[in-house]
Amino acid sequence: MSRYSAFGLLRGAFNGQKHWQPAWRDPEPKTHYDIIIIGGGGHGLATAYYLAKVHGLKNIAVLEKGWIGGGNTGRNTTIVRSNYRLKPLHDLFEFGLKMWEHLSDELNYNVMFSPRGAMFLGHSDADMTKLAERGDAMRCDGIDADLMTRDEVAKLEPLLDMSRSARFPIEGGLIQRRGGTARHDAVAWGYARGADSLGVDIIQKCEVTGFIRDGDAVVGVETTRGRINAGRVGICVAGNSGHVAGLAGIKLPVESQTLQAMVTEGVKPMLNSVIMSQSLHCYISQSDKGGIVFGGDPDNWPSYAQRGNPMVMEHAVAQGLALVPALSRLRMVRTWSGVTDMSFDGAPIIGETPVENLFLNGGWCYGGFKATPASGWTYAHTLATGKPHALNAPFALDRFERGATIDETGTGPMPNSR
Amino acid sequence: MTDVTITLLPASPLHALEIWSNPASVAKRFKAACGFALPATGCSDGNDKLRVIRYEPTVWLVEGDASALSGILWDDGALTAIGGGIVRIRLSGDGWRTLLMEGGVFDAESPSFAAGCSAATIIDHVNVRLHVVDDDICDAYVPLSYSEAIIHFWKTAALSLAL
Amino acid sequence: MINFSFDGKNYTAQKGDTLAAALLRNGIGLVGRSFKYHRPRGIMTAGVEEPNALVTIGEGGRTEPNTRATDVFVYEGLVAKSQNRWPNLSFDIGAVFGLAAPVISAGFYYKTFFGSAKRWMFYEHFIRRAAGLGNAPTETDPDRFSQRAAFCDVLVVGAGPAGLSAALEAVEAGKRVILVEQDNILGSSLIRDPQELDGAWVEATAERIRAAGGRILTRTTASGYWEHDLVTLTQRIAEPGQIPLQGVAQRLWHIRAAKVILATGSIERPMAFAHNDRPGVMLSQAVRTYVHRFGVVPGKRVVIATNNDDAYKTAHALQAAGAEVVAILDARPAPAGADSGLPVHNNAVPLSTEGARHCLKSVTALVDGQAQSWHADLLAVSGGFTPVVHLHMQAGGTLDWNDAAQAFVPAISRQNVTTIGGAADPKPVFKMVPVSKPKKSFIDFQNDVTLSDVDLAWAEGYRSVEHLKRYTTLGMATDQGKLSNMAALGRLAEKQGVAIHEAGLTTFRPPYTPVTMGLLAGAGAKDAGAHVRRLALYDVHAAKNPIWQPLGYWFRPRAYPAGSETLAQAALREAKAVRSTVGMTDVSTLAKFEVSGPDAAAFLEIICATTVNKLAVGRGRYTFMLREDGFVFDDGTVWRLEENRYLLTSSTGGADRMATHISYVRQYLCPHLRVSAVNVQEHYAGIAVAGPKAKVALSALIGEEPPRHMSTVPAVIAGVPVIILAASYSGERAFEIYVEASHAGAVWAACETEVMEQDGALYGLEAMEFLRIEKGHLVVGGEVDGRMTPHDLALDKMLNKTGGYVGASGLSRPALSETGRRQLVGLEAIDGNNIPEGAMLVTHEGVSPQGHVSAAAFRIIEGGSIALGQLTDGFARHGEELIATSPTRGQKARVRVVAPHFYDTAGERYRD
Amino acid sequence: MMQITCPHCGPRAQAEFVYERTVDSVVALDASPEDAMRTLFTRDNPRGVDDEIWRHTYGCRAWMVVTRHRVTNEISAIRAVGPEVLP
Repeated sequence: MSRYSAFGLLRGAFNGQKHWQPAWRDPEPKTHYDIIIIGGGGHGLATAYYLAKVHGLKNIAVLEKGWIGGGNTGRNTTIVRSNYRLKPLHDLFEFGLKMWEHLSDELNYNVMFSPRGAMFLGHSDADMTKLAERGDAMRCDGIDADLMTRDEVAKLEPLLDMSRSARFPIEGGLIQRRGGTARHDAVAWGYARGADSLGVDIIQKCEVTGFIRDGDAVVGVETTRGRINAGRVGICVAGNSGHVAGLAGIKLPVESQTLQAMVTEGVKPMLNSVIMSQSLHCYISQSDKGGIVFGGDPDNWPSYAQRGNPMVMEHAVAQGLALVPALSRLRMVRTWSGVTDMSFDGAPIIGETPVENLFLNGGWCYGGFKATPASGWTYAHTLATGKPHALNAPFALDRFERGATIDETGTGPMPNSR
Repeated sequence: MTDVTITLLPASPLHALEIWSNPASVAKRFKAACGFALPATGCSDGNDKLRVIRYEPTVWLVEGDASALSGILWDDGALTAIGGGIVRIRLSGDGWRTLLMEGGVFDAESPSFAAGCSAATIIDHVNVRLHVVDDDICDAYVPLSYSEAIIHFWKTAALSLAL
Repeated sequence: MINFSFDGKNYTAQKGDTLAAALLRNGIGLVGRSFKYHRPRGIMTAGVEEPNALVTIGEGGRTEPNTRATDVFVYEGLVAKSQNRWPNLSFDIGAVFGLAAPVISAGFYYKTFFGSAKRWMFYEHFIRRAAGLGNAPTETDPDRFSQRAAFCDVLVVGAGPAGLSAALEAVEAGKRVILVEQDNILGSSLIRDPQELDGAWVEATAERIRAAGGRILTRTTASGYWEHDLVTLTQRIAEPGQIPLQGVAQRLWHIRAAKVILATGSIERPMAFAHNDRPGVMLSQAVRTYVHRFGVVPGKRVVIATNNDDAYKTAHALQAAGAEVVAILDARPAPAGADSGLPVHNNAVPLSTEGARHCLKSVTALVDGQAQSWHADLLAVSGGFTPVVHLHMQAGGTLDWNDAAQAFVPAISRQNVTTIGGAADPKPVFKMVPVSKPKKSFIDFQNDVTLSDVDLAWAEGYRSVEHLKRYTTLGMATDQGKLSNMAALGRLAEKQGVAIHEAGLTTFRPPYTPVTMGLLAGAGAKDAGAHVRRLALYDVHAAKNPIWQPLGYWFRPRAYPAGSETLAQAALREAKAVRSTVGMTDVSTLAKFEVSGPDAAAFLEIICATTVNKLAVGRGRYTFMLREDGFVFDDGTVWRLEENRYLLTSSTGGADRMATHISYVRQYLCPHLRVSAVNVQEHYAGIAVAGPKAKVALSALIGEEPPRHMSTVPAVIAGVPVIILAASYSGERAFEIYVEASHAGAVWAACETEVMEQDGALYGLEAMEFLRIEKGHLVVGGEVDGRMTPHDLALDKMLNKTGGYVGASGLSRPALSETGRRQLVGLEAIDGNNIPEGAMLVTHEGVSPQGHVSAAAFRIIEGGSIALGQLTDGFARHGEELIATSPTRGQKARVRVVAPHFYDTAGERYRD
Repeated sequence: MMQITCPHCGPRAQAEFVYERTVDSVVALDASPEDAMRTLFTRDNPRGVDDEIWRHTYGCRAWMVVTRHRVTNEISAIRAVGPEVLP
């Protein structure tokens, strides 16, 4: 693997950048791997990377039905934060956030993690109390969170509508200064390049079509590129979790829904942080290319269509404009949709399944991108040892039947009420 | 061509008539008591004293004097007063159809949505029940709490209908 | 003559000019700067595909950055500014990025700027400033945006000859027809080539369509094709930056069509050769448009490069307009173009252009393998035609490869859509492979992506077309790859050694052209699409100038300050009035359901987790509801008004959710029950009268003995029929009066008179919160947070022992009865500090919390901070001391865990 | 935005409807606790056709079962549910 550096780029100036090698190989699948990860998104690739790097495993494959990073890794709003109210969630995401801070160096691939601050706006005293509660929960567990006054919010984001007559007047905010955004594609590519260099086979255009069983245990997978045997198999396919688990006869507590996001034409810097709201369901940030990236609610009905819905989009834009009126004359240039596996408490599922040697990492709803490093790390631990890491132990699949759900919003099992 | 006038109608007794069993028998008793039939979904019937508009499969909106109904329901249905929560707004002028397309999703411009027709839909986030009174009159029944907002929306939209 | 300005200088335009036409008319060739290298750019097209000529139009809140000069019609006073340049357009410091191009090739960001995240943010600061094209407005948009629905049998997109004919045919067959055209006049290709059909034909056809009832929308773009033949149209009523006549700048149409006909034509392709981005290089059909439509001849000495016949029309048009066509470079071998009477060179492809001071000076081409140059000030290029298949693909359709045209054409349609005209049947072209040096051969002009960037991405393994796009940013600019996609696919295919259609294809998603955000928001931009819900008694409250508090979409009085009282002072005074005399408050927003019928009690015993059927007529009781998973999700009261008629109340915030739940249970789970459950939340306004003098006040109001606690009677107040419920949330003897909302004003006034008679006060939500906390009553959204079981909230003794209610099964899950659960507790401060609401409960500093403060208040009469909270195994920890700490507010209090009732634990105040 | 043909009102915009849950996740009132929790917490969630419960919330407020393909959004059947209805 040729190392990436400014010097390398300078050298390239004299050879037309011809010295760069492919970032990852294009190997033929072997007949057997110790561990197969189904799904070449950020989480799957990160898992493979940590299996090789931390657990020293060498014979690993990532099977991707399309092209790596083509699922939700490439279809999100790139937000990275750990500001959750409930302890199992903020512990997991905080573990990830700490990894983000060094990920570019770790991977020798600039993932452009930009901790410009992730801010929740509060629109009433009640909102501010809820934000304080969230911040206090985080602070007591050693995670940064600061309440902001109206003036501080206005100073950070001068284009917010700070008028008292606004429909959702801004009373203040809660900021996690270490939160921010990252370049989503780079995360997949960086992990892929890192994993590949450690010997992981990344096999694209290889769709898993079935599981090979020996009694109660999974011993391999059928794919569009033939049968591949495996010691352990890890599912890591986001919106397709239900589909792939179904191939093994497992019904999951997830429902796949569409989440759409959009971006405007690029403009000079106008927003400085990631803006979210306690009362509204939109999140706004500005990309390095200048586009305003917008996200809203999921579509709230099941779908695998990867197509959005105009009414949901229009509602998200209305909310955004109510907060930042200056966005009105910008133009939405591109939309995209991801299929999210909405779990029945809003929290991910990482751990064992009822089928021996088969593991699951899914149920990330629409919050998986930020967890990529932590998800990979804990899932790698689980796959390597057969047992969950302390961080993902609360996120076991059997928590639903046991009643130990991790319900951040307190809305219960129906994903459409989340 | 796109004129529309928006006026508030005075409060009137409104009831929800719900039939949970033996609908055909209730309908027979209704016709005997009131002189007209219980209308089909999407339709209204009645007279100046009593008008019945069907918006739901098992529920009719009863406008006016409902006293004749309590005796015919037996154990097959119930009458519940709901008028306090509903504001009646009259849209008059030939522009009412165009107006209803603003912020709407229902085909109020369809020629088949004619006098005696009713429909429930959503306009500018407000659930609205429509009743076509005449070619150039449509009454809207809207929730009291949203009536201010929808009237403001309609009055604003009415300014630029012709564009 | 129309006056407009560009970069502060005044110019004039002709009526009907686009800004691009007007700039060319005034001899302005340099219009903008590219995104990455800040290269000087001119006008390349005459349509929405324009990648280069982006300007900022308008002023103040109407400023529209990144507006294509080819897609704005000049109006009197139009103000245009070039963008992405400093200090000015012809001298732009940012052009140094061009010098660095060999270093900052595709993907260079990924390979450098390592170190800490803070360090990346330092670099990022400069990268962000250099990127981003125009400046966003900073003021609020003064205009409105309309959203309108329409339905039709046939929607025709594109008013060229094919679209006009299709629309006419449909409308004359009696269909409801809508024809949309993105231009401001009809005709499309006929405007560019008016010789092909009688010009009057367009007008006559349009007239026939209108006469037969068809609707024609110009300046309207079909931008999105969604599910079930829903097409969104964006209509410009005013031009960018223009003051709209009736306040509406644009309209978004949601069209539901039974059938959609796409007559969207095609977009001409550029060619890839060195310095093909120079001002003075223009697409051939665009040149013809400027000549024929606008009467503007964009060059005097013109070279034309083509691989098809169409460009010869451009040559003739230019000649007719007095320009000199010095060479036609036809990529096809002889005899293509031989009989055209023009200086045709066959087997000729452009290699590069040369220029000076942002103008084209000469063109070099490879003719039969030999380089040859011509002096020229305009190079018209036609690299073939790309059918506009965006909407077809958005609708889920597939594409076929048309080898003769070297283009993708619509194949299978998934929805009720067909494509006709040039979009279905593009003109044949000669297949070309770029021969020039890849480095300055641009394919994505706006984002400065060259053939060498594609080559680099390929070499580095970014070989799927989606990886290529993302790695190079190709097709990600405001033109959305309309000109670049095919060139990139061609290069990718070349690298792979496969045919273009085997190289892959990116999917098209909405929008076809960028859509103004304000238009998407519509009226919702003002209130986030969430109307405030107005109280029936709004005017009564407003007259008293209360402090308002949002609660869901409602706003309710939070307190009624007297004189200069603060919120806290007013609320305490109001709460004291309730404790000592009497208070009244508006509780109209509570959810209310009237449940009637022989099976009403049975139905309520499914909804409620408590017993109902033992309730006597005229009595009521507290109740709560579980979700199916066993957690408490709402609470309220249930009242038996008559033998078969009940009133159920529940929380304001959960009202809509409860309405849905009740309907689901009734209609889906229990269709056989003889019951009617009607939502009467808004039918009844509610007034609560509470306090030791409440009974006296109520006696005076109703003229009889008021009902005892948890009883109900019908009554009349001020001549208005009401229902009296003797229920208490405050902990005092209290009554809720329900009255038909349209008559609530009179009842409120009568109550207020009587309350004031007893030295009482109005009270708002803040005092209500104080009162209920002191009494230890729950609030949904506070203590009832969706994660608590009946046992956690100490409600389990009230559960219906016979089960049968929703949620009974969920309660049986093991984790719901394990130790270590959060349980409801009371907290009282023991260090004189106020307990911060929302604070964490810790045993000592530095350890993880074991609970939190869900609500905090004061002992209303005696003073002293008290609170309700959730604490791990809290029931067994009464007496324990903890710290309630709020690091984000720098507040803390030492607290003692106590029972969650601070007032009248025996309930003596309810007794008469 | 789909178009859903309400059994009572005819074709209407999806904006008038609210999705509730799939038919296979309806917890019967008399289900055993084990069955109830299995039903509540697991789904077929097929990448294909499923039976879904929708409500015409902003129209006639009736419930219905919509048979829909989750990838193509093709609706192959819709049936009314609820008490007996007068035609």
